[in-house]
Amino acid sequence: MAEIIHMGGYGSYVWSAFGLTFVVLLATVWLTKRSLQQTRNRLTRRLRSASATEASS
Amino acid sequence: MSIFFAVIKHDLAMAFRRWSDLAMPLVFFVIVCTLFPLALGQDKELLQAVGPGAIWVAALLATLLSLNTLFREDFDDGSLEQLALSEHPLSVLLLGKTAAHWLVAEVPLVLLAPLLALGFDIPAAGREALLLTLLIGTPTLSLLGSVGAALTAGLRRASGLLAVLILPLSVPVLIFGARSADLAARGQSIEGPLLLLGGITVLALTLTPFATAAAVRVTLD
Amino acid sequence: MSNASSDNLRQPTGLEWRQLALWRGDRCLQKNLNGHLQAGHAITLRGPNGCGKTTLIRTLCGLTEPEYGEVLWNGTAVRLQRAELHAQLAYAGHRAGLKDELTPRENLHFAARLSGSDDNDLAEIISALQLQGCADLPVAHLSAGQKRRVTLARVLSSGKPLWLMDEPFTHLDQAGREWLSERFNQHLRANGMLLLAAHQDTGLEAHRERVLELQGGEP
Amino acid sequence: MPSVAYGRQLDAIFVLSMWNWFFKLGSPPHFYRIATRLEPWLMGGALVLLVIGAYGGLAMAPPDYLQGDGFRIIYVHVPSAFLSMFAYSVMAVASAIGLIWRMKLAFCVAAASAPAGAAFTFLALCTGAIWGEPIWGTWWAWDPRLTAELVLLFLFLGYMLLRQAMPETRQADRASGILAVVGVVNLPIIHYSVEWWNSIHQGPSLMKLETPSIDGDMLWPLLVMIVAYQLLFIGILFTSIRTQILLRERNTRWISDLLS
Repeated sequence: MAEIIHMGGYGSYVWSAFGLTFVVLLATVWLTKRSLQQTRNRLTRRLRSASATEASS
Repeated sequence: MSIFFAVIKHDLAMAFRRWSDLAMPLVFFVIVCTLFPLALGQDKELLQAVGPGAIWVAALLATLLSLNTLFREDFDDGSLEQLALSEHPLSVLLLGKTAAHWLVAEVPLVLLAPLLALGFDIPAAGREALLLTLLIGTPTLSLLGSVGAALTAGLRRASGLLAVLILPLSVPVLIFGARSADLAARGQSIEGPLLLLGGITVLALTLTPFATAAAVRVTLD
Repeated sequence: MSNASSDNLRQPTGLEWRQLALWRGDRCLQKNLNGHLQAGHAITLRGPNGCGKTTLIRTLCGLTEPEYGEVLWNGTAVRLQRAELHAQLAYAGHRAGLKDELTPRENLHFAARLSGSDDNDLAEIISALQLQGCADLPVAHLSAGQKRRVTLARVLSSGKPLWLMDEPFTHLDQAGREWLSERFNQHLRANGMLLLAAHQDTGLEAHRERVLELQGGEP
Repeated sequence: MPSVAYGRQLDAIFVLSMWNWFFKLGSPPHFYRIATRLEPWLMGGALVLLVIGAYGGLAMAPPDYLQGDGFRIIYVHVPSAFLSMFAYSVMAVASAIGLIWRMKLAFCVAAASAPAGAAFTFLALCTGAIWGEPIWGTWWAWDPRLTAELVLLFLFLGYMLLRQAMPETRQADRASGILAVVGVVNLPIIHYSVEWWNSIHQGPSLMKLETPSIDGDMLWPLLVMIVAYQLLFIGILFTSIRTQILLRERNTRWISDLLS
């Protein structure tokens, strides 16, 4: 296990590269999905409030 | 074609009525060029090494500064609309305006560069190369800048946006221009890069007017 | 000969627009607007501020892209043959279209050059609009009214059959308005076309003018 | 002769069905449904392939005779560099289609691919710097490949800044579309000029970030990683396109049906 981490002296470089990649890709996916969800919620709220005013007026 | 020269004549007449606007990029260029010796000291070798590159970067920034208002006034006072509504192809009219701007704002810059090169103690070969590379390179900067100016003409709060949009695109011109001026200062022949620089300028001359026209139509939408 | 004329009939001349939808950002200003402007006629747009008069005029000029619908010039879509329409069109919008540093005469000369019309009756128009005094002053020194009249001079001397004007009567005094109305009537009698937005009475000949009321905008 | 005619008929049918498919795909509601259905598969497939590729690259591939285990960083650097270029091309082609045929969906694709492309470019830069550090002894030694990647990042940022600065979506689409097309024409010139700029470098010829010629056990993980990145990019793209479609079509009926 140790030599996997040691990676022939390059361990810190290889793992930091893979770690950074994992973090950035995850963040991109999560941010994109979150912005989709936020847009849907905002539009649904706008739609519901619009139909609500229609119903009340 | 005659409308092309009519637009140039019209713009030149207008530019000379407001010479203060012409002076501003030139003064900016001179000041930036004098900042380098102040920052780096009078060490001859250092200044000679930095000289061509510093002058090219200063010229690039001065160009972008003057391009910022290329279409902004015409957009605000409505003459850009009149150009877009004429029967003549819009790309030719805008090419005329860009050419007039190049003659008025860039050529003085190019002629001034060799003088400023004295401040960097650059040898004659280097100064001559500076003049040549700037003369061949600045049209591309103006053409690319005109696309950026057209895209940002209608925007109120986008002062630095033009530079951010156009600087990455002007990397090749800067590389071929500044590096070959530097090589010439060291006595090497710069036949190749000069031809490449000319090639880029011809490419820009043929393609960018259509992009500028399309950008103006978007701004006027 | 006959099919030529029937050909004309089938292919309508003048400016036509079908199912135009005009939007500004997120707001729909007008929906399925239809209309047809023929030689010798005028259309006056009336409606509250913000109802889309300016947007409609700019769309008919080909400056603004309609969100939906089509603008046709002599039967073919403007989008496909923009130069043909612009060769026949003169537009006066809210912006004067003049350079502040140059004098009215220089501005009008360049405008004539741009529209390819020889400015022979320019002198007559300048004097009619009482612009002789300031014809050689830089436009920057002119009053809003004078600037407005220089813009009008540009359209009147353009020699184009189709005039699209956004509130041409503003900044004009009573005499100026009457003179302009008469000038418009002359233009229409010479088989010209006119589309304008106006709040006041335009003074155009009734049988040539059609009013288009646009709803919406600020109540 | 009839076989030729018959062949031509087949081509016609094929072209028609392709055009019909392309045209149907061009309608936002249709694309929205397809994107919603395909997205989980794309993300899932990307995840699986990422794990396989990473394992292959980290454990199974033999160390490089020159760089030892340090070369394993190519399994994250090369795919992100490739995807950064791919994303910019997608953005430029979508913008061109949008500008020429006025297809709203094409502008949605262009707007969606910019953030993802910028993320991959940033990744390519960082992993490139990390990979170069042991070789050059510094994090940034102006390697031509990385310098071109940096300029590409500026192009992405410029695109996104212009899009933010334009008030109306429709104007933002067309203006940023023009910038993307002008940018993609300039991209090869930038790459060539950076290569030339590097070639006249007087200093000791530093080893460039060349991917060492690899085959067999070293190669397949790289291909798996590239396919994984591709799927991930398209998955992210679809999610982002759906957001763009919602923003642009929010006043249409099919959106109100969809959301209620």
